[in-house]
Amino acid sequence: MKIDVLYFAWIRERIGEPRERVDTGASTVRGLVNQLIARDERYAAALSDLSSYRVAADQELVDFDHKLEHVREVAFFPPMTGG
Amino acid sequence: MKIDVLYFAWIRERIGEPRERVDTGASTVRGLVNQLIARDERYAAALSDLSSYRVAADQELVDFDHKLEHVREVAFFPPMTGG
Amino acid sequence: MLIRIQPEPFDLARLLDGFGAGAGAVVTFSGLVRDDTGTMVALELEHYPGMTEKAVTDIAAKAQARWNLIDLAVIHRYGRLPVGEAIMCVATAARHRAEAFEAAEYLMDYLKSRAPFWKREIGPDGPGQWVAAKDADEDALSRWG
Amino acid sequence: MLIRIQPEPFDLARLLDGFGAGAGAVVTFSGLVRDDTGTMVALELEHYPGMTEKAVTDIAAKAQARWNLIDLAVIHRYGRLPVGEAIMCVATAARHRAEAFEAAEYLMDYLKSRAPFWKREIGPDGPGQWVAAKDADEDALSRWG
Repeated sequence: MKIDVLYFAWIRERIGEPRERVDTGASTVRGLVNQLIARDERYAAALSDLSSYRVAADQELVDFDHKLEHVREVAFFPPMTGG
Repeated sequence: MKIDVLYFAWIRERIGEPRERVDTGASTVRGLVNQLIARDERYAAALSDLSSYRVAADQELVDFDHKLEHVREVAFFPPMTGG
Repeated sequence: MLIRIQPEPFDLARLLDGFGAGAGAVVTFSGLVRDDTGTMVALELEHYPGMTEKAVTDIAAKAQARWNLIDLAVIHRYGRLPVGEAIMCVATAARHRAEAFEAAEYLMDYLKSRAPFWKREIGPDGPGQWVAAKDADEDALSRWG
Repeated sequence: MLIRIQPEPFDLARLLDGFGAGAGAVVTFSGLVRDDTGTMVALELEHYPGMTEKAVTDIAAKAQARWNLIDLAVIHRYGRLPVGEAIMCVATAARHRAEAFEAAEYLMDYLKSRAPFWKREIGPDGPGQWVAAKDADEDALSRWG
């Protein structure tokens, strides 16, 4: 299964890319995070502390147990600072 | 002692005048109110129900026990509806 | 601090031009003449010249001190105000949004019940009912201690 | 309901022209770029195109339904915003003041913590710190149930 993975703000900077296409067998967001962290230390530095960032699946905020079935786009980003 | 007495909104309408100069020996607002009510039924209709209106002495909201010594202007009016 | 008590219409846009320089948050409130019954043509606002200016200035000074506002404006009209026109406005500027919102609400709560204005509905045949003060408006003051 | 996510400056005065016809109360909030340190030249706002529009529309629709608003507008900018410029604004129109104030505060609380924008300070030598989200902003959401 191929998923578009997007990164924003300091997560984007640590990983060095704004987006990529990831081939994954993970069934949940948490599984995808673990797969990315295992790649190299850039991902580990960006994504290891789950409490420091948020996740959206197909542009809706979700938690780490969210199922990836039918999901086409996952985004990782810091807590928002709008307004 | 002569005091300028002002009336606003429906109190002004019931009494029929926006202001008058009143010669009074009353020591408090309550005494002035009683003096006015005793004059005739226009004043009684406007001022008998103390809970229905407010009083200002020299342009500051006061209660009925407020002393009239040194006061030059007393105003009677309904609860405000600004804003 | 700008305070104006006037019969003329005002231009909120012009008021806001340059308002709150250095602030992070600007809140405005405008009160408009609303026709709930479909038979009102205007509101007539009577006021107490002299006391009005004192009362509004006093309310504004308290808000400015309590929230350390960067800027503050109050414009309140009197006289005959057609349906749809603005009756009054307040504007507050502060570093953060909570201060600007709270100060604007405080100003509105006090202007409503402590500024000497009285509203009367004007219908097609002339003056109608005086608008009665609401218990809820008096009660709203208690939240400010 | 007007919602705009754009890099360009906006004109609040033009937005308010005719806004809230039939309402009794109009509230606006504007958020401005504030320089607390004296060394900031701008804020850079990154956002999540696509999700931003959805999130803001969703927040606005919830406010509109909850307070039965007569009118509502949200404009939020992104990109490089110099000190002193407006970052965003909301406007709400309702029959009474409490509804207009509450809806504006609700919009601000949710835009702050649920709209996908991220702010970074830009100093004279280029990009500096990302602005950290505040616990108080997240906590503010709890008052809306």
